[in-house]
Amino acid sequence: MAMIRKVLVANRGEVAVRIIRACRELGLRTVAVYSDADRAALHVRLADEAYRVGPAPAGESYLSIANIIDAAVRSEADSVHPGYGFLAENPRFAQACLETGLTFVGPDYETIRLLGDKVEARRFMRAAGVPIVPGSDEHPGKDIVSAAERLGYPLLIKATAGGGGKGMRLVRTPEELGPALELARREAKSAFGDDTVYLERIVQGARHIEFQILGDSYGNVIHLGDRECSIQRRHQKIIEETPSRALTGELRHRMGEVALLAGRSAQYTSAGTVEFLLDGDGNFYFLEVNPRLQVEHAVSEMVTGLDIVKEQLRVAAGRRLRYRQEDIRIRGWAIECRILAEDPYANFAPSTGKVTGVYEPAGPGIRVESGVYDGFEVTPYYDSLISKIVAWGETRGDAIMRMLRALDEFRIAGIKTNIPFCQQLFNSPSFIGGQFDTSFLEQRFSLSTKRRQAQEMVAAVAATYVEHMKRGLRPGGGDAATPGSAWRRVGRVEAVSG
Amino acid sequence: MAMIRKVLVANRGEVAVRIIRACRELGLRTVAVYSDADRAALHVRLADEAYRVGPAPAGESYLSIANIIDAAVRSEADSVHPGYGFLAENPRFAQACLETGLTFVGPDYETIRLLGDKVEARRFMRAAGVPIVPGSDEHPGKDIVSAAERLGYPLLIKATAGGGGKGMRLVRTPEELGPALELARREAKSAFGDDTVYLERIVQGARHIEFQILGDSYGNVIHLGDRECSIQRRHQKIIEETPSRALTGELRHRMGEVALLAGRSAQYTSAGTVEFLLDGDGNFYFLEVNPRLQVEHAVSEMVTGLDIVKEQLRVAAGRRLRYRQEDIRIRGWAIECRILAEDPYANFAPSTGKVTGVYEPAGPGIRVESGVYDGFEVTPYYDSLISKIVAWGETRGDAIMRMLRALDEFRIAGIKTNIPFCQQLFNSPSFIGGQFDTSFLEQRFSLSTKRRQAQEMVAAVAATYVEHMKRGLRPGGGDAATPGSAWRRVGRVEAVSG
Amino acid sequence: MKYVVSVEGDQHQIEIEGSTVLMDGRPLELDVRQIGDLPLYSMLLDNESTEVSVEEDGRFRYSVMLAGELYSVSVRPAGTQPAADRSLHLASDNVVRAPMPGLVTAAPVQVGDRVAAGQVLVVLESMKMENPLPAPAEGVVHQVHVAVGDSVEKNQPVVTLKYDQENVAARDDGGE
Amino acid sequence: MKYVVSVEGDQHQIEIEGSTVLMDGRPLELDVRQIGDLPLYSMLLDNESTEVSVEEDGRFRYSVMLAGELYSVSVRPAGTQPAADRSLHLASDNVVRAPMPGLVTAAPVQVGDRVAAGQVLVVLESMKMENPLPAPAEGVVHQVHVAVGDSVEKNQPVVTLKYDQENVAARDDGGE
Repeated sequence: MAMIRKVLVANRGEVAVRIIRACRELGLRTVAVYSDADRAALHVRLADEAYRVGPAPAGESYLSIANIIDAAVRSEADSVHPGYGFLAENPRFAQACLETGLTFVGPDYETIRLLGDKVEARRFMRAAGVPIVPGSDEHPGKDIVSAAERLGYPLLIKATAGGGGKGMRLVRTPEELGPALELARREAKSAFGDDTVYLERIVQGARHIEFQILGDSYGNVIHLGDRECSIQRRHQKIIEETPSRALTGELRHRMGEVALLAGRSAQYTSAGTVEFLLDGDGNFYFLEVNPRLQVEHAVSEMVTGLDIVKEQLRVAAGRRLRYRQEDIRIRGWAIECRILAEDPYANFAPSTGKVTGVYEPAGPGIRVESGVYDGFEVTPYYDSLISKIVAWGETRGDAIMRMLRALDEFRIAGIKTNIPFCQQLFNSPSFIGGQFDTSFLEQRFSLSTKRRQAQEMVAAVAATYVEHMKRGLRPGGGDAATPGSAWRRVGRVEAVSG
Repeated sequence: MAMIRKVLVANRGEVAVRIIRACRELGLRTVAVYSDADRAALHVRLADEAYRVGPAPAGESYLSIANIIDAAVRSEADSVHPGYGFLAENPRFAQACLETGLTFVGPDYETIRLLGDKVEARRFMRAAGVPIVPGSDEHPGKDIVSAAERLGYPLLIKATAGGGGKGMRLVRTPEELGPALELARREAKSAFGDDTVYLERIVQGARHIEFQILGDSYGNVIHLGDRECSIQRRHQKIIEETPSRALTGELRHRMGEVALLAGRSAQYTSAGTVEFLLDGDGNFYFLEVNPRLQVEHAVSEMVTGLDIVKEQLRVAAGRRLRYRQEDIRIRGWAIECRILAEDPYANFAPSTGKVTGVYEPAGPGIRVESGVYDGFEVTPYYDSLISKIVAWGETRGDAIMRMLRALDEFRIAGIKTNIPFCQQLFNSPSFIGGQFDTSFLEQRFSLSTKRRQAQEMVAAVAATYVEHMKRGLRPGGGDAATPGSAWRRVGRVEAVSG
Repeated sequence: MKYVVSVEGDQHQIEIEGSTVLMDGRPLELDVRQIGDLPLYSMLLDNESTEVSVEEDGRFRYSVMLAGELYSVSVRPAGTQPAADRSLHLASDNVVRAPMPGLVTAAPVQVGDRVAAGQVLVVLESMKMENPLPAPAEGVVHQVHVAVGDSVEKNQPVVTLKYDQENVAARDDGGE
Repeated sequence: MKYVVSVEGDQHQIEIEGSTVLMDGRPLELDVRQIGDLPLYSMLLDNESTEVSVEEDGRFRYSVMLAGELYSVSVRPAGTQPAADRSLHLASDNVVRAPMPGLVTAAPVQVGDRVAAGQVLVVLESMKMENPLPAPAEGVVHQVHVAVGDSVEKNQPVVTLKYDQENVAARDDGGE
C-alpha cells in the first residue's frame, strides 16, 4: 500500500478536528473540506489546507462524492479519512477513492458494502455462527406489513444503510407502522441518501454493549474491550462508558471472542465496532458492525492508552498493528457525555445560532472533543453534536464525579444545550447504580422540576439585579453598561492595568 | 485527625482551580479567597463560597496569615489547602491553622520549618547520609563574602526560605556579588517575606531531577517516579517531563531510594518533592525538599493515574495511603509546558491586561490547567503563570508531537505569552534528543529569527489585508466592520441562521 | 428600589439598596460581576458563590439557569400591575413560531381545523431530525403561514391559532 | 488598490482586487474570516489555511504572529512616502516607557548622565520579578519621570533620552 503523507478529512465538526489532530501528531499534512456554512469552522482553521465542496446542505457538499474526490485531487492528497457519518459507510465513496488512487482510511469497500448493508451483515454473521436479533430480513420475499405481523409489536424500523439512530423508529401498534415507515424513510434518505428500511424484533430490557476492534491487512484483529451505550434518546447514544457494569469477566471474554470472530470472518481492517444487545439473562445478539471510527471511540482510548485514529492511519499505510491482544491493558474507567445543541426544556428542539461565549471544562481526567469556539455559528444543516466530554477515573465513581464536576463548569451562551439534562442523568440513582437498559431514558427518566428554595431565592435575586441594572439605577455610582463595576470598592487593579 | 468536609483554598490562579476541582470530585465544599484584583478570577467563580482577604498586593491579601485564617473561621471551613507559593511553605501559617482547629492539607509545621529553611534541610539531610551541594551554610560563622571566595565563582545565591527560583541569582564574578545579593534579597522579601539568603556552588552541566513523594501519618512513604525539570529560565522551570531521559533504570532506582530515605527520615506526610542535581558522571546531590504540591505534579499524575491532590486530602483526613510502592505503574510519557504572560520578543517582560479572547487546546492526551478565560484580567501583582499544558504520549516522541500540536492550537489575545518561545524549544534538536542541562536555555538556546519566505509572504498579505480593510475599501460590496463577509459568495447559512 | 418577584409561582418582596439586598425583609450582602458581555453573572450572596445565566424572555420575565436547573422569574417594580405583562404574553401565544430554522417537511392542518393541545401542526427538519411542532393548547387553526418545502427561519410564524379564554388561563398557570 | 509592503526589510508590491491578491504580480486567491472581534484572521491563500494574529503598532506598521514566528510588516499605499513613518518612529523612541505596569524599585540614573546602550535606567517589579529597563541606545538622560516607590502604568514614560543621529540610524536599521 501507498505511503501516507497528506490526508484529506472528509468530514466536519469535532471528528474532523479529532482526525486533524492525530495527523498533525504524526507529522502528516491535513486537508479540510467545508461547505458554505463551515468556512470558519474549527476544522478549517486547524487544517493545513481547506477546499470548499459546496453549499450548506450536506447533500450538496459533505455527501457529494464527486466534490470530495475533486478536492482530494486538487489538493494532491494521497489519502482520505471519512470520520463517521456522511460518507464514512458509503462503499461507493471508498471505491471512488481507490479508483482515484487515494488510500481510504478504513476497511476496503467490499467489507463496507457487506457490513454497511445491515441486512447483508446480519445474513453473513448468522452464517458465521453469530447470534442475531429476529428481523423481517430473514424472509426477504414477504412484504413488510406481514413481516411486522409475524415479528409482533412493539418492533423497530431500521434503515438498511443506517447508523447513529438515523432513520430508526419504534413502532408500538400496527396503526403506527405506516406513518413511522414514512418518517423513517425520509430521515434515512436525508442521512444516507438511501431510504431502504427493515424491521427488527425488540429485545426487552436489553442493554447496548459493543466492542472496539482493530484490524490490519495481515489478518490480525484485536479488540480494545467493551463499551456500554444503553443511555439513548430517539435511538441516539448520549452517554457511553467502558468497561460496562453489566458484564462479568466471563461474559466479557465470551463477547470479546465473538467480536473477534465477527471481525476475522469479515477479514476486517482498520477500526470498527461490533454492536450487541444483551438481555437480562446474559444472552447477547449481534446487532451490526460499524465499519468506521465510532463517536465514542475516545473512552476506549482513555482506558487503553491507544490512539485509535493514529492506528487507523498506520494500518491504512500498510503497516502491521503495533499491539497484540495481550498488550491491551485496561486502566480505570472512562465515560463520555455528548453535548448536543438541543433545548431539554423545549422537547429537545434543535438550538441554532451564534455561540457568543463558551468555556469548556478541563483539568485532571477530563478530555474534551469539540468543534465549537467563541463566535462559531451552529447551523441547522448538520448533526446537533457540538462537543464531547470524556471523564476518566480510577473507578466508575471517580469518573462520574469528574463528569459532574466538568458539566458544572461548562459555560455556553448563544445556544441551548442538553447539559442540564445530562447533569440530572449523572445524578440519578439508577445511572449511578448501573441499573439501566436502552429504554431507561425514554421510559424511566424525565427532567426533574423539583423545587429548591435556596436556589429559587438566588434566581430571584439574579433576575431582580438584572432588571434593576436595566433600569439604569446605579447604586454606588456604578455604570449600568458593566454592572460588575457598580458594586463594591474598585480595587487598585482597575487603576493599574485598565 | 478531623473529618474534612469544607476546604478553604488559600491560593489563586490555576492551582486554586486545580484544588477546587479535586475537592468537588470528592464531594467536599470549597471556599475561595480573593484579593481585589481577583474578584472575577476563575477560582472564585468555581468555588462554593468566596471571601475577600484584602487589596491586590499579595503581601496584604494572599500572604496575610491573619486575613486567611479569618476567612477560614468566618466560612466555618474545617481545613485549608495552601497550594504552592504564597503561604504554602510558611510554617507559621501551618501552625496558625492547627491552633485555629483547622486541618492543614500538607506536612506538619515542624517538618515545613525544617525543610522550608533550606539551610536547616541541608544540615538534616547531610546527617541522614544524603549527598548535598557545597554551600556557604556549612561554615555558618563566616561572613558571606569570604564564603563566596572559598566556594569560588560562578556561584548561586539562594533564598533560605526560597522556592520556584524566587530570590535566586547567578553570580559570575566578585563584582556582581553585591548588587546580586541586593536584588535577590529584595525578591526573596517580596516573595516570602524573608530576605535571608545563602550561597551554593554551581554543579557544572547539572540536570534537575526530582522525585514526587507521598506520605501518610502512619509512616508510609512512597514515590511516584522521577521528573526532569532542567529546562529553566531565570532559575524558573518552564518545561518538566517524566520519566527523565537522563536516568538509567539502575540510577532511577538508587535516586528513588534516596528520595524515600529523605522522606522517611523527615517522617514526611502529604505530597512533597525531593529535588536533586545530577551531574554528567551520574553523581547526584540533594538540593531541597519542597514540602507542598508542586507546579509540575500533573505530569506524574498522567503516567501513574493517581490524583495527588485527592491523596493529599485523604491523608490529611487521617487515612492511610491507598497505594504501596509496588502499586505504582508508569504508563507512557508526560511533558508539561508552562504558559507565562511574558513577551519573548521583549526580553520576556511581563505582559498584563485583559484577555480579550482565548482558545486553549484540548483533545487526546492533552490536559490543560488554567486560570484564564475570555475577559480575565492579567495583573502585575502575581506570578506570570497563567496556564499549564500537559501532553501525554505512549512514547516521549508522541508526547512532544502532541505538545507541539497543542501549542500550535493555542490562541490568546490581549496579552503576550511565551508560546512562540516554547514552540521553538520543542522543535529544537537538543530538546528532542534529550541533550540539555539546567544551563541549556540561557546558554545554548535563543529565539530563532530565521527567515521563512513562504510565511513572510503570508504575513505581508495579512497585514496588507488589514490595512486595506481599515481604509474602508470594500471589495465585493463587503462590510469593513466584519471583513470576513467581504469575501466570496455569502452562503445560505447567513440567510438562514443569521 | 423595591420589586415584587415571582419564582415558579411564589411571590417575594426584594429590595436592592447599594450592595445590600432585602429578601422578604432579610438583609443579604450582594456582589455581582458580569462575565465578559455575556448574560452570565458571578454572584456572591452572603459569600455564597454561584454563577447564573439570566436571559430576558418578555417584559419583566427572565429565565434563570443555575446549577443545572432552569427557573422562570418575573420581576416588576412594587406598585406596577402585572396585567400589561399577561396581555403581552397572551398575544404572542396565538402565533406558533418555528423554535429553530429548518425545512418544512409536513403541514397536516388546514385553516378552520380544530386542534387538540399537543396535536402536530407542522414538521420541521433541522439538524437531521424531524421536529413536530405541537399546538400549545386546544384551539382553531386561524392561518397556516408555511407550506411543505419552505425553509423557515428561527421564530418565523408557522401557524396562527384561536384559543378559547379558559385554555389560555389554564396554560398560563401551567407556564408559570 | 496597490500597496508597497516591507517584511523584515524585503519590499513587495501587493495589490488587492476583490478576492484576488497580486503578490509581486503573481495572482493568489484570498479568503479571510475574522475570528470573533479579535485581531485574529483565518486566511485561505490559494487554499493554504493559516491563522494569523495581526496587531497594529504605529502608523503603517503591523506585528504579524504566524506559526509561532513574529514578523514586523510595514504597509503603505503605493505612491505615499515612508518618511512620515520614520520620523514618527524616531520621535517616540526618545522616551523610554514602562513595558508593563509595576512598582519602581530602582532608578539609578540622573539627568545629564551619559548612558550606554543596554544600561539600566530603571528597575520595575512586576509579577514578582525584577525587570531592568535598559537604554535602547547610547545617549544622554534628558528627564527622569519616576522615583523609587512609584507605581507606574503600562506605557507610562519613565526616562527621556537624547540620542546622537547616527545611533538612531543604526538602531533603525537594526530594528527593521
